[in-house]
Amino acid sequence: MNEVCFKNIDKKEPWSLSTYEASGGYSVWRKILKGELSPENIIDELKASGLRGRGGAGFPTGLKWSFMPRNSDIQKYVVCNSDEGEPGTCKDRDILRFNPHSVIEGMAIGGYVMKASVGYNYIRGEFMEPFYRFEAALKEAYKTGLLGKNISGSSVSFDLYTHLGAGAYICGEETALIESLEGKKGQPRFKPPFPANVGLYGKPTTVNNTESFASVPEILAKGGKWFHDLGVKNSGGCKLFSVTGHVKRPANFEVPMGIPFKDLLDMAGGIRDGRKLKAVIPGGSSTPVLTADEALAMNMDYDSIENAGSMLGAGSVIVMDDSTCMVKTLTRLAHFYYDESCGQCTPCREGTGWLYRILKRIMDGDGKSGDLDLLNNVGSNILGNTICALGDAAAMPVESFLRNFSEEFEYYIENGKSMVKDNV
Amino acid sequence: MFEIEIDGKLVNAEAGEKLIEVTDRVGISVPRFCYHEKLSVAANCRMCLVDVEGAPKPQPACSTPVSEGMKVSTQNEKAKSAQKSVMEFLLINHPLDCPICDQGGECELQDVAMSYGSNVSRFNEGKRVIADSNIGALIHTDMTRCIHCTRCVRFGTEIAGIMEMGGTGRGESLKIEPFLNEGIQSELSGNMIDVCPVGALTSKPFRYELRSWQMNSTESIARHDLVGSNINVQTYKGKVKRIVARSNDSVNETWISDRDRFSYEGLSHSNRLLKPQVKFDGTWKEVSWEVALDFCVKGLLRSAGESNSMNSLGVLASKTATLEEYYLLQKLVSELGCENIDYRLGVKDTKNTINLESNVKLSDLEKIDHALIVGSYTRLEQPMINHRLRKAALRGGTVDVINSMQFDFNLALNNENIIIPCEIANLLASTLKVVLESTNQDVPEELNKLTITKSATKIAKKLLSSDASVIVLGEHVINNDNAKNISNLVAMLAKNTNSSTLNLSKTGNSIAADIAGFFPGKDGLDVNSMLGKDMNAYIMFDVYPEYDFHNSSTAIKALSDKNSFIVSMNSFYNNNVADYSDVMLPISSYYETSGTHVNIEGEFQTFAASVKAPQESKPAWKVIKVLADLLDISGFNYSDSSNVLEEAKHNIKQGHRAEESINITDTNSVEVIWQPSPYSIDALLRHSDSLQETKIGQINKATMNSSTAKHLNLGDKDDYLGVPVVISSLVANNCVFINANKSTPSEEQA
Amino acid sequence: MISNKAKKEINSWVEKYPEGRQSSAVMEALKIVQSENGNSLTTELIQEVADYLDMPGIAAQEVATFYENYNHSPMAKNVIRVCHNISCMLNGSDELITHLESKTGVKTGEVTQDGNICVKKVECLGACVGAPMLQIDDKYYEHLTLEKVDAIIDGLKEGK
Amino acid sequence: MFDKLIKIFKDFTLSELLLGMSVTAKELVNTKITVQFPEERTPISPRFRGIHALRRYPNGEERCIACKLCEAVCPANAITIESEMRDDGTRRTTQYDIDLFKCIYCGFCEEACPVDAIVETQIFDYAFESREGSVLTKERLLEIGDENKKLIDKTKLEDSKYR
Repeated sequence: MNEVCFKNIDKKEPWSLSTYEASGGYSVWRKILKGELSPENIIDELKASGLRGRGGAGFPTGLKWSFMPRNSDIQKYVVCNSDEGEPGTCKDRDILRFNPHSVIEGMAIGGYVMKASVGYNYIRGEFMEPFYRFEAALKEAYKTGLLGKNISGSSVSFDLYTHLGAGAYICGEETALIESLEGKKGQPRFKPPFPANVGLYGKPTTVNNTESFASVPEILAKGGKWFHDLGVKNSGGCKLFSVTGHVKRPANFEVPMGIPFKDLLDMAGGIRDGRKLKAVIPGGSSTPVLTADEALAMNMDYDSIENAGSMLGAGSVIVMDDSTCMVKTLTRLAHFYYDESCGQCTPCREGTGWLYRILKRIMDGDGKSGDLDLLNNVGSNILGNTICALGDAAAMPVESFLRNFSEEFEYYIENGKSMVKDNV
Repeated sequence: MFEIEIDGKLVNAEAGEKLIEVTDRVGISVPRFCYHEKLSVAANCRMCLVDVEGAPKPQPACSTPVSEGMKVSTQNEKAKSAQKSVMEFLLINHPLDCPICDQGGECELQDVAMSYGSNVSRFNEGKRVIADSNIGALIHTDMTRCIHCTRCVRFGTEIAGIMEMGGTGRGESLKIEPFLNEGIQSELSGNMIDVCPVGALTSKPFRYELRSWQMNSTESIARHDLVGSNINVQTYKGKVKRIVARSNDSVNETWISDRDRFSYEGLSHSNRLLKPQVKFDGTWKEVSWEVALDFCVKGLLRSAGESNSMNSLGVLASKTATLEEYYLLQKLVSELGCENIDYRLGVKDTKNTINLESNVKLSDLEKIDHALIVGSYTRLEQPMINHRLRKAALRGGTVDVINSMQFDFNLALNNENIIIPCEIANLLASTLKVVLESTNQDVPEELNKLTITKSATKIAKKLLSSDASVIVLGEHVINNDNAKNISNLVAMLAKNTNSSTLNLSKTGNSIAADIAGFFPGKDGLDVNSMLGKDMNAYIMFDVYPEYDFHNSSTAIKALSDKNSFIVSMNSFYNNNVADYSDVMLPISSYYETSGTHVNIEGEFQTFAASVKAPQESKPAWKVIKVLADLLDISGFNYSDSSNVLEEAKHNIKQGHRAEESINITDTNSVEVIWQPSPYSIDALLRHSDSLQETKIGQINKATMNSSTAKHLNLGDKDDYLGVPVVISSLVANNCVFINANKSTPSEEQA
Repeated sequence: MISNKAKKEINSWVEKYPEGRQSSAVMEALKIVQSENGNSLTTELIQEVADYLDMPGIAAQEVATFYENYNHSPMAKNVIRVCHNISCMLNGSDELITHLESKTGVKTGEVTQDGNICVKKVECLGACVGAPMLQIDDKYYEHLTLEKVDAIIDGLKEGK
Repeated sequence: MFDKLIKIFKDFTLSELLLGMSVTAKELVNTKITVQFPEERTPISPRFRGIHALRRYPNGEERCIACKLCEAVCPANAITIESEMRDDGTRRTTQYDIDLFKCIYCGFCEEACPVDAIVETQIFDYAFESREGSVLTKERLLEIGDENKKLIDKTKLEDSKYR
C-alpha cells in the first residue's frame, strides 16, 4: 500500500522538494538530462508497466504517448488534467497537495518523450490549496534548475505552467479541457482529429490524468515490470481508490490493482453504524451501480469490475448502505449531469434535462406508470449519440439504477414516497 | 479516389472528404441541421448520425472522414433510431408555433420532422422559453425556436468576420444571442436568416406578411455592387416581397449582402413616380403616356431649332441602368446626331480619372496570396469582393492597404498606409520605382527625382515576392487630383509585378455603360462641359441630381437656370428633378424590367422582370423604344429586351484607352474624399426604410483629425459641407473623409 | 475600469501562454476583475476584459456565463459553497443546507440583507473523502458537523 | 261473380271511405312530421357544414393567427387572407375573405385550422341581396361567430368526442 503516488504521504512535509528527492525523486529526470534515457526506452518501460490512464477511460499511457508525431519540429504540448470533478473522486487533489513534484517530474518526462517543450497543468478552479502547493513546487523546481530552457546545459527544455479552471465538470473531458485552456467555453471537440494531431492551439497535444503523470517517475525508477507485477493481468500496478459514502473512514487508498472489494471496504472501516451494504458505484458517478452481492464478489481491477457489470473508471468507490433511497440518489446524479451538460450537442443538452425532470416529478410524487420505461428509453437515446462521454455518463447510471433497484422506483411512483423508511 | 459503400451502393470518394459531402454528391439524403457546406463542421446537432460498419456508435456523417472500404448505412435500424431519437430531443423544447412562424413551409426542422418525428410527444414537462433580443432592423429573433445549431455563430466568425452572435450559458440554458444589445452590425447579416434552419432568425421587414408557399420566385441579379449577386426574387400579387440568395459559386457563392437582400423595400415606397407628368405653365399635370411622349418629341424637335441640329442636346444617365437601357438611349441619341452623352456624373474631371481594367476572376480572388488595396473600404463598399479577399487572407494571403483613413476591415492587414490623397500617387510612383529598379529595368525620367520611402519598399517587396497578387483600386480616388496618374501607376505596377488588377471604381452598372458606348463621342461633350454650356435640351435617365452629380448645387443651378427643355425618366419622384424638368416619365426600378448587368469579370448576367412596373410606370427600354419610334428613327423594332442585348453584344464599344504617362501634381490644401455611405449609393437603397435604420444606413459623418479640424476651425458639434463632423485620429492629416447619406457637396466648397 | 493592479495580475497570466494566445487568460482575468468588483461581473467589465485581451466581447461573455465561478448579479462578501453531490448527500449535506438556511435566514442562492453571506448549493468539489464539506473563498472545510458549521458562520458574522 | 258481390257490398257499406277516413282520423291524432320552416327546423348533425364563422377566445381576442393553412388547403381557392404584424407584435389578418360562390363547403378549412378559428356552422339558410354579399369578409365572419357563439360552442362540444 502507498507505494507510488502516496509513497511519501506519512513523511513530514511530503510536498517539499527535499522530501521528494530524498526518496529518489527526480532521479529519472536527471538521468534524462544527462542523456541516459531515450524516449523509446521510456515508452517501452511504460508499455511494460501496464499503466493505464487513471482519469477513467483506462487507455494505456505508453501507447498514448507513442501516438504523438515525434519527428516534426512543430510546437507540441503536454497537458495534465487535474480538473477533478467526477462525484466520488478526490485522489488528484491529494496528489497535488502531497506529492506535487511527482506530477512535475512525470509531465517533464512526458514532455521529453513527446518532444513537447511546454506543459500545462489544468487544475480545477476550486482547488486553490492544491494550486498554491503546486505553484510552490514549480517554483522550487525552477529554482533548482529542473525546469526551463536547456535545463542544466542539456538540449532538453521544458516549461510548465498551471492553468486554473472556473467551475465546469465538462472540462475534465480532454478536448473540452483544451478548449478551456484556449480561453473558450469548455465544449468538447468532435474526434477525429484527435488531440495527438490537432490539440492545444491546433498543435499536437497529449492530455493525461494527474495520477498517470505522478506514477511515471516511480515506474521508470523501479522498472515497468516491477510496477506491472504489483497488479494483475490487464491491470498493472497500483491505483488510488477514493472510498466514500457510508463507510466509517472514507479516504484515499493506494492499493495494488486486483484487491478484492471486500478488503478495500475493510480498509475504510466497513459500513458505518453497523448497517448493511446495499449498493456500490465502483468508479465514480458515471459508472453503473452494482448491488451488494455483485460488489462483494468483485476485485478492484478493470476486468473484474467489467465482468460485474460496471467500470473501474477513476477508482471512486461510492458505498451506499441500506438506508439509501435509490430514487433520491439517481435524481441527485441526474441533476448533476443536467447541470454540467455543456449544451453543445442535442441529445445531452435536451436529454439530461428531460431525465432530471422525470425523476424530479417522481420525487415530487407525480410519477406515472410509464415513467420508468420512458426513463430507460430516453437514457438509451442519449447513449452513444453524443460528441463526448458526458451523455453516456448521464445515461448509464439511469439504466443500472432502474435495472438493479426497479422495485424501489415502482414503489415510489405508486406511493409517492420512498420505500426506504429512514432514508437520508 | 477510392470506393466506399453507402446503403449498398458503391460510390467514389476522395480522401479527406467528409461522409456527408459524398452522400450529398450522389444524392443520398442525410438529415442535418448544423452542417452547412460553406461553414466549418460543428457536428453538434447529431441529426446526421449514420451507421458505419465497425464503429460501435452511430457516427455523424458531417464530421466523419471517408476511408477506403468504408461501409455505411444511412437507413438501417441503428441509423434510423439514432436519427429519430435526436429528432425527438430537438422537438421537446421546440415550440409548436409553426402556424405563426415565418419559417413555416420552408423550415428544415419541419421538413425533417415529417420523416423522422413522432406524432405523439412523450415530453410532459414544461417547455423552455427564451426571451428575444432586439438585434436590429433587419433580423427578427424568436430564440425559443432556436435549436442551437450555431450556424449563425459560425457565420459571424467565419464569413462576416465579426463574432456578433455567441452561445452563452451552458446545458439546457445555452442561449444564442449577441452580447450587447446594439444590434447586428455586419453588412452581410441577412445571410444569418438564410442559414438559420428554423424560425429563430427571420427577416424583419417580411415579418408575418406571407407564407413561403404563396410567393412566386424568379431568378434575378442584384445590382448594387460589382459582382451582381445571384438572387431569387419572391413576389406576391405583383409585388416584391422578399429576396433570398441563389447559389452561384463563381459569383456570390451562397451569400448576398444586406443591400441586395433588403433594398426591395424601396420599390413600394410612397415616393415612386407612378404617372407621366408634364409641366404646363410651371405646374405639373398628370397626363397619359401619349400626351407625355408627344410633348417630349415636340420639345426635343423644337430644341433642335431651325438648323435641326441636335448638337445642343445633352443626355445624362445614372450608373444603375441596364445594359439594354444604356445601349438604346445611346443609339437613339446617336441616330439623332448628338454625341453629348455621359454617365460619369460624379466625376469631377472626366479627363483625369481612373481608367483601369479588371482582369481577375472572382473565384480566383480567394486564391491570391497578396492584395494591395488602394483607396477603398472594400468591406462596406463591395462586400462580396471583400468576402473573397477575406477568404484569401484566411488562407494565408496578405493584404496591404493604401488609404486616407483607417477602416475597420474584417481581415488581417499586413501593412496599412494611411496617407493624404495627394500622396497616394507619390507612394505608388515610388513603389513602381522600387519595382523597376529591383527588376533591373529602366526607370522613366518622371520617376527619377522621387525619393524611395520605406513604405514603398515594403509594398513593392510584397508585390514582387507574391506569385498571385492583385492590386485593387477603389472609389476613393476617382476625384483625386492625380486620379489618372494613380490609374496608370497601378496598371504599370501590375504589369511589372505580374499582378492582376481590380477596378472597384466602376460602380453600379458602369461597365455595361462603357460596353454600350455610353460616353461622349469624338466631338461630344462630357457631363461637366454640358453643364457649363447652354444646352437646349436634356434627356436625363434616372438622375437624382443631389446625389449623383459631383457638385450637386452647381449642377442643379446649371440645369434649372438655363431655359433648357428637360425630359426626365425617373423611378422615384425627386424635388429637384421636378424643378428643372419639363416632362417626367415614370420608369421601372430594379426587378421591374428585364435587362443585363455586367459584373467586374465582364460577365453578362441577364435577368427577367420579376414584377410589372407599378401603375403607369413602364420598363425604361420600352419607353426609349417608343420615343425613338415617335421621333421617326428606324431600327428600333425590338419585341423583347433580348433583341436589344443581341444587338448590343454585336456593337461592343471600347472606352478610351488612356496613354501611360505620369505627371504628378501636388496640392497643399485640405483634401476631401466624398464617399456616399454604403446604403445611399442608389435611389432604391435610399428608399429602403429598414436598411436606412441600420447602423450602416445611419452613417453620415465627416471624419477628420483634430489638427485638420483646428485648421478648418471646426468642432465636433459642427457640420462640414452639411455633414456632422467627427474628430478621429484614424484619418490622415489634412484630409477629410466624408461618408454621407445626404446629397453631395454644395457649391461653396468646390 | 480594470485597475492597474488587476492588469498586472492579468499580465502575469498572459505570460504563460504563447504569443497571440492571450485570450487563454480570460478565465483568470474575469476572476481577477470579479473579485475587485465585489464578487460579481457586469457586461461593461466583461467587455473591458475582452478589449484588454483583444477578443470579441461575446467570446468573453460566453466564458463568463459558461463557467460556474462567475456571478452576474451583486454577490455576498462571503460565498459559502456547499457540495450536495452524491458522497456529501450520503453524508448528510441536505441537512447541512437546511441548517445553513435557517442559520443565515435566507434561502440558498440568496444574499443576506447585510450582504455578508450567501449559501450556494454546488456540484462536486472534489473532496469526497471529507464529506460533507463546503468551500469559502480558497478554503475547504471538511468532515462537517452542524456544530462546526455554526462555528464557521459565527466566524463569518463576526467578520473574521 | 263473387268479386262483384264483394264490390257491391263494399260500395254500399262505404267501407273504402271509412278506411280512408280512418287514416285521416289516425293522422289527426298522430304526431305530425311536417316542419314549419323557418319557424320550425329539423334536427341537424353537429358535423353539418353550413356557412362559415370566425371564432374568438373567451377574452374577446380573435383566434385567427393568419397562418393561411385554410387558404392553402381550400380546394376551391375560395379563401383570401392578407396578414401583418399587429401593433402588439402578434400575427393577425388584415383581410379574411371567403367567396361563397367558390366555396364547396368541404370543411377542409376547419380541419386545417390549428386554433379552431374558422368553423362551419349549422346555418344553411342565408341569403344576400347584393353581389358583394357573396364574399364573407373578416368583419362579417366574426359577426357570424359572435351572433352564433352559443350554437357553435354547443355543436363543437358535441362533435369533439369523435375527433
